[in-house]
Amino acid sequence: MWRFIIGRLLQAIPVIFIVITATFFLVRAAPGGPFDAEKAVIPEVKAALERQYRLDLPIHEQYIAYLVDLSQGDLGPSFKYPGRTINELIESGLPATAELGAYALLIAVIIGSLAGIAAALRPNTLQDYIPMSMAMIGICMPTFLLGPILVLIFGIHLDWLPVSGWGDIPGDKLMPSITLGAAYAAYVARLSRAGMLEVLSQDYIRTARAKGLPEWQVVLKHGLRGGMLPVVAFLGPAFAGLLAGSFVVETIFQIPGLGRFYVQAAFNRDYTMILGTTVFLSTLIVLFNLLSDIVAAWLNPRLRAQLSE
Amino acid sequence: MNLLEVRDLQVDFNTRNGHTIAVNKISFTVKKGEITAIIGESGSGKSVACYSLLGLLPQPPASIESGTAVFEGRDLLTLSESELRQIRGRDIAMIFQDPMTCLNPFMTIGDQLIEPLMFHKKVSKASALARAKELLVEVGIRDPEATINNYPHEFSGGMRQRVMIAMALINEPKLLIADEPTTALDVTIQAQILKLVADLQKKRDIGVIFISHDLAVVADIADQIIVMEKGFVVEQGDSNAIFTAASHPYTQKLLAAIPSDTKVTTLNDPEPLIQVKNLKTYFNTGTTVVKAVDDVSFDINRGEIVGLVGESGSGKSTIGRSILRLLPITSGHISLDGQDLTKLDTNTLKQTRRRMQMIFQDPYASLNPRMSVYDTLAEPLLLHKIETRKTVEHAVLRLMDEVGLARAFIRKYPHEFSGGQRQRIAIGRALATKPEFIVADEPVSALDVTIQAQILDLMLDLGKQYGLTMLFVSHDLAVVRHIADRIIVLYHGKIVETGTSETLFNTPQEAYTKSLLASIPGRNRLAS
Amino acid sequence: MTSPLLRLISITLLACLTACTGGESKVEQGNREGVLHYGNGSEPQGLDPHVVTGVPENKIIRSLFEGLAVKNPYTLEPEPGVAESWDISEDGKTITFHLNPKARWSNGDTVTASDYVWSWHRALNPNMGNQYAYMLYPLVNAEAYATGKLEDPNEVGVKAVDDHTLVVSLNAPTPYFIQLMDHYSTFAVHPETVTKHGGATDRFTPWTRVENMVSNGPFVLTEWKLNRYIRIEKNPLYWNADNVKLNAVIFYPTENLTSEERMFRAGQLHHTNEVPLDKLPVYKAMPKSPLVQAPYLGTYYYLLNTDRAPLDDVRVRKALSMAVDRDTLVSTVLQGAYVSAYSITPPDTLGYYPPKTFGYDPNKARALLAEAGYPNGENWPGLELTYNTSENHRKVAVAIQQMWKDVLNIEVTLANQEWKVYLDSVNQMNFQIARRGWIGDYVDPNNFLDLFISGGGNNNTGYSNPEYDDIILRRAPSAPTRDERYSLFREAETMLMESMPIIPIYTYTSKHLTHPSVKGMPSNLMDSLNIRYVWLDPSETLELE
Amino acid sequence: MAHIDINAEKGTSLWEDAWRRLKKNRLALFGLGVLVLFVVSALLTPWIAPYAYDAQNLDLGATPPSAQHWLGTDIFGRDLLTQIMYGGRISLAVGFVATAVALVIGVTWGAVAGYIGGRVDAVMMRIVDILYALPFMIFIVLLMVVFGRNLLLLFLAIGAVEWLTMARIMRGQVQALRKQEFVEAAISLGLSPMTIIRRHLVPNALGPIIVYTTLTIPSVMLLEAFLSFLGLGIQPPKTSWGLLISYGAETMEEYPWLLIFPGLALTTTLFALNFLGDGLRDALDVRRSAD
Repeated sequence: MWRFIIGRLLQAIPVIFIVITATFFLVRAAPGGPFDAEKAVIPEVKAALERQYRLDLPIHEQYIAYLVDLSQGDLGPSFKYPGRTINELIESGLPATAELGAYALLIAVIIGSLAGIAAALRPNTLQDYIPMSMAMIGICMPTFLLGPILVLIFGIHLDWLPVSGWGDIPGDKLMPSITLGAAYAAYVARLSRAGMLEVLSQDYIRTARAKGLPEWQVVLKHGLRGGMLPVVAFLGPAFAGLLAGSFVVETIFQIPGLGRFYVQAAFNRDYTMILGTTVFLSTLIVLFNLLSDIVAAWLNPRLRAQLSE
Repeated sequence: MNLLEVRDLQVDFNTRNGHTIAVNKISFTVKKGEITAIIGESGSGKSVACYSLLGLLPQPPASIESGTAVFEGRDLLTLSESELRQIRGRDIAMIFQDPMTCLNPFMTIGDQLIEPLMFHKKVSKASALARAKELLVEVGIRDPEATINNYPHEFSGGMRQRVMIAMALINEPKLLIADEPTTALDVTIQAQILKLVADLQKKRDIGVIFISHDLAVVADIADQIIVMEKGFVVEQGDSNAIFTAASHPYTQKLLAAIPSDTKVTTLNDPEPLIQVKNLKTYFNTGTTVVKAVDDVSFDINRGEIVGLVGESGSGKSTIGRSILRLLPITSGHISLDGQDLTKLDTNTLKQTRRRMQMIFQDPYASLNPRMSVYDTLAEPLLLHKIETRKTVEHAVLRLMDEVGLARAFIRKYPHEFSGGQRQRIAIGRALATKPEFIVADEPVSALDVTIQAQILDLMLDLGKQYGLTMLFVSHDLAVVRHIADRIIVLYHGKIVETGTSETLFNTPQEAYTKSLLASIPGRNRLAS
Repeated sequence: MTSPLLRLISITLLACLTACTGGESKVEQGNREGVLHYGNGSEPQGLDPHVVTGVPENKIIRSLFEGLAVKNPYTLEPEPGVAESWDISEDGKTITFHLNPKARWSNGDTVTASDYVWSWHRALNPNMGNQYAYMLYPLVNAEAYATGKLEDPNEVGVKAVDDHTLVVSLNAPTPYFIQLMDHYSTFAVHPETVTKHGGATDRFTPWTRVENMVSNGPFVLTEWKLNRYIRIEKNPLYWNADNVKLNAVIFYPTENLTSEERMFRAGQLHHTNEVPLDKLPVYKAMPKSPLVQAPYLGTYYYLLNTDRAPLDDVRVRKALSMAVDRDTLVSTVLQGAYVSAYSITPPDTLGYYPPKTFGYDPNKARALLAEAGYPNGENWPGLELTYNTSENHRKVAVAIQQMWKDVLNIEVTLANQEWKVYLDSVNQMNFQIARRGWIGDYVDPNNFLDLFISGGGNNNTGYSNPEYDDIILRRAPSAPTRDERYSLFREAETMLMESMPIIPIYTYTSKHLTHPSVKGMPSNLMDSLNIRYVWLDPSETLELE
Repeated sequence: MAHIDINAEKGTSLWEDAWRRLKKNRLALFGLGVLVLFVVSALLTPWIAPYAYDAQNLDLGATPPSAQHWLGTDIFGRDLLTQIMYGGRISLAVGFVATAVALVIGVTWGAVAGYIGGRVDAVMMRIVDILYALPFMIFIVLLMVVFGRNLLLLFLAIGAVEWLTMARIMRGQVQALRKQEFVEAAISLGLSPMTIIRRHLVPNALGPIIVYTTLTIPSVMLLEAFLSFLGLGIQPPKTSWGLLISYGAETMEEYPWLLIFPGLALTTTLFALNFLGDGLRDALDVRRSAD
């Protein structure tokens, strides 16, 4: 197992290195610089700013300097927020995004798998069609639409929940989590339905029935683990993908998260922030892919045996 | 004393594709303390009949149209689902064919074993585990303390089937239904499991229904035999009576299908076509090296059929695949007609592949499910430019004639065929390139006995017609001696014994060969 | 098996919902406690007056710090801030500020004239990279020092005579100089605090953090939750603390207009930074509308690249401009949010009214285009209109595109660009027509008209007219009276509009939703907030019907 | 048996067969019908649209559905039905073409990686990881700078993003399939790896791919709107469903019809695609629909 984990982590090093290198040069190739503003910046001021951010150096020296800093865990100063470091900004945004993502996935997994299991138990009946149609809509309902609709209904007309904020007013975390989780719930529903259908047709389910177990025990004890495997495989990459996806939700609900940094950095040509978030994101992708493989192995003893070889 | 009395049971299937009667008004009785065997080919309705008793058939598409099945004074067919559940796993337990798929791969065998006990008898987990360990010992699993927390994949097929049996017996059922419990196992393991079932049945004095397609399997253990064909019971009676005086032609056919003759070698002029020298094929699993084939040398002469016999894991399939260059070998030489196959470049290898072909064990997996018969058979013909696009259809039809497939099936897909027909398609594909050498890897072990006989005959016929040289890989000595001129016995990647079929059968030299021979089912009864 | 679980979830949900309904809203609580909840548009880049550049920063910094003079929110006239009074010399080139001896830093230190000298040197220091350094360019030698041509900051025209007297020497009479004292780039910072946390001219020091900051305004920074809110509280050491009525202000980075409007409706904000255009009719129809709309010192216009055909022909430029029906545009698509503009300087810029040299005139437009060689749009080579991605820019562009088609029968294609790409296009003059907006830094026509001097950094049209340059750079600054100065500006502006290097479209307005309980927050041309005047009247309630 | 019409014995391809089976699936046919209707009306839009797509009536402004304007008008007084019809041209083209691009790249990439396995697989999949992690927006902005703005580029850009997941799914499928004996049989026949992938692996992996494809098309349509915001996509007054929906979302309270009708168009397409996709999957799965 450890061999496998270490092997995968070693593979990740060139991946992250290439991502950093490509991003470093891509952002500098993009038109518009971090100091371009509607009001023209005086050339001397611009030169002073570029000096402060080492942008006056030849690009390869900038690159090497960045790598040296990075190897010491220093992601550099922010362009957009002078006086703050990228490390500090990521630290400040991470908790909210992580929490939001965790709630969203929790909601996605609970609602999605319930719907998927319900559908798989009675395929091609209303109990299947209704949740699956909802899932179809859920997958395609963009968050920029779902968020405002929820706010209108529950925030304004019913006045049940606060329309924005994060940890300011009780209940203000609910709507953002649902908004972000909806699409994932829909995917989970489809995956768990397919997974459960597959598992429920297996011979060992018949064995369980032949033991005289009631249907719910058959489904929960014997079906669930196998049926949820595709969901686990999906969740790893999905959680890493949340960072980019949470931008819209964070904006709608005024959540102080990392997603806003990630997207706005690109708009602002905030070089260090783009790189910082990208390094962070690629690390997350690697880690969560690995994590989902480990969880899959934990769920599936056969896989576990393969990995421990 | 009658344990189960089934009267006029009829089970229908209603699907989009029509209405079929799977079980047609059958009646039979199972007595306490006896083994009742139900024999029939796939599709005869033998399993459906038993599953319907326990409510294990999905309804729809199945529907029980009529009948009664009285078990201990209650009609199983009229019980509610919850009442049936009380009986399932408690009074009536089941063992299924494939222990590979019938145990939950995600749970330890301990957890699976104690489940029926805890559910039906409400005993504590500790005492259930204690009972489970006792039973594991009883079914022949040593050191249950260590193995009870293992997962199914950590056991061999035979061990898994023992676990299944323990699981079925843990609630001391009055009736045990065993559905082809040995079909997926090697002959040696089959013999052990058969003995175990018979022993346990005697010791506990319970009723057993033993479902099989093979009369030979039940020959030694069955008290009663029921023969089913196409949903009907065609014959039933005392085991001795069936074996000695079967009246129905179908039963006679089943008896005749049991391979029992030995091929007499007629080859005069040995000229080696295939030469294997010091072949080693190892598999590296990361931490350990498995020596699947360990220094094996043999020749196969032109026109000869060589049987390669051994248990699972003996390396017999690996040898076949190594010769065909489907697996990378570790060292050694393989030559076809003097040409060293291990030293060919990709292009020459592609040309050479035309001369050697393979027939696989599982006709379900070896045919591309999304290719029709036409596509499957035309592919090699077109690939090796044996036929042009214009003439290929005719060639395909001719090939179908040769392997005994009706021409009308040309656009059908593999799933629409029975196992035997599928294997005919696979044989047709192998023959399409007019090869000189064929590796047949357990080509009949997944088939019913009657079909086995047909396919073996087909292979013998075609072999003669095409002048084929063949390596016939099997775990079943009875099959091999029917078809092979010479037999190689393999054990743990090494050759144990070689000889013509006749000599090997009549005067086996090695102990291992002897034990293989001893495990041929029904040997005693059929010999007498 | 699903039903018990579902029930459990719905119960939890319900419990959570009931827990948060029926409570007191933030606004109600704020009214009770004297806490203003203020929608501030976006997260400030920082709070160092010599580093930041934006409007959201402006509102916060001007609540934390105080300039030498501040603006009266009702009249925009300067009134005493840190300086009790100031004297302007006869020639207008020397200003003497008399600092209020009661002015204190929030750590108790007295605000001294030398603090200003130190701070202005800092603001002008080239290493600082202060983008608003030019606000101090009226000072003698300021520009030379800021651009590195002069090494010694002591030659800059600012001197501390004593602790409470600051003398400023100007290059030329600068009538709007006092106004600039309310701009954050001219604010003083506390030298010891800045140097304690880093170099004097270091952009990256943490001296503006809550735990470090020392300021001299009516409020002090007490909480800064990045991207959540900034809380400031009343500064007891402020010299005029008795007249500060609010106890605290919370600024929210309300980036999303729709969300901001909903926060207001849900009682989470007293004041919004903006109002979505399409909401205007709804709010305007309310009898007790919270909508506050006022002209704003800014102009929305299209840059015309006069270096490229066919826009190198003044007749084409004029035809395009005259074919735009600004009144219809403003009243329909823009929901009456803005005011039609026919010149670059907004009307009533401290008494200045720009000339109106043309109007919507389809016939004349067609005639001009025909003269230029494109009668009824024939031979039209095509044009591209570039704008940065935004809902409003798109609306304006789409409507004007159709007007040009209807009136002149010409095709103009639209090209929206991502913000930085657009800036790059405009700066490189890589466009034909491009959208542009200019918000005044201070209330004076000069701030708009000096955009179009030859080679000006914000000219971006290729317009170059020595006569125009002469008026703006030489004659107007030395004009003896305001009237004479304004008439020179009018002359220049007429000249500009005759050449039409830009198509003015509308004058901005500020639009806010303000809770009726908020008092002392009048609308004004600068959209200037003077937090000292603001108070909350809990008896007022919001009626959104 | 001997006198069978030779035509009846003629071999048919998988696709002909699938079509035969698809024709029996009413829901799938309905989905196909809707899609065909949409495509045909998109093709005919310039002739059948009730108004010109850029005809404004600023004084009219946004009005709810009426006899003159069946689906109402937007703030420019433009007919919404016309907008949706013209938008459909763009959205359907983007949806289908970009998805096709993603499909071709993703399926090929995933199949090759899964089939070859080992180091090649590891490298190919790490490349996918890298592309996942690169900042997408910067990538798009650069594309625009290098190649300028055009619709074909938009298709390619979207395709270039969407294939990543497709490749992963395909790889998983192929990994499971390549251990099957029919692949071994194909090797022993002497088929080249590419032929094996094309003839034996891809058709058997189509099920999940088709399902994912039907989900990709609508999300691609929405992605187009985002790219248009970045300046890569289409420019006003041309429009698309994605753009109409995002504009409509801004004014969902004031002018709900501007959101509802474009949303309906997209949702209908989505369901039609889903019915067709499920039907196609079943039709291609020769085992499932035995007849």
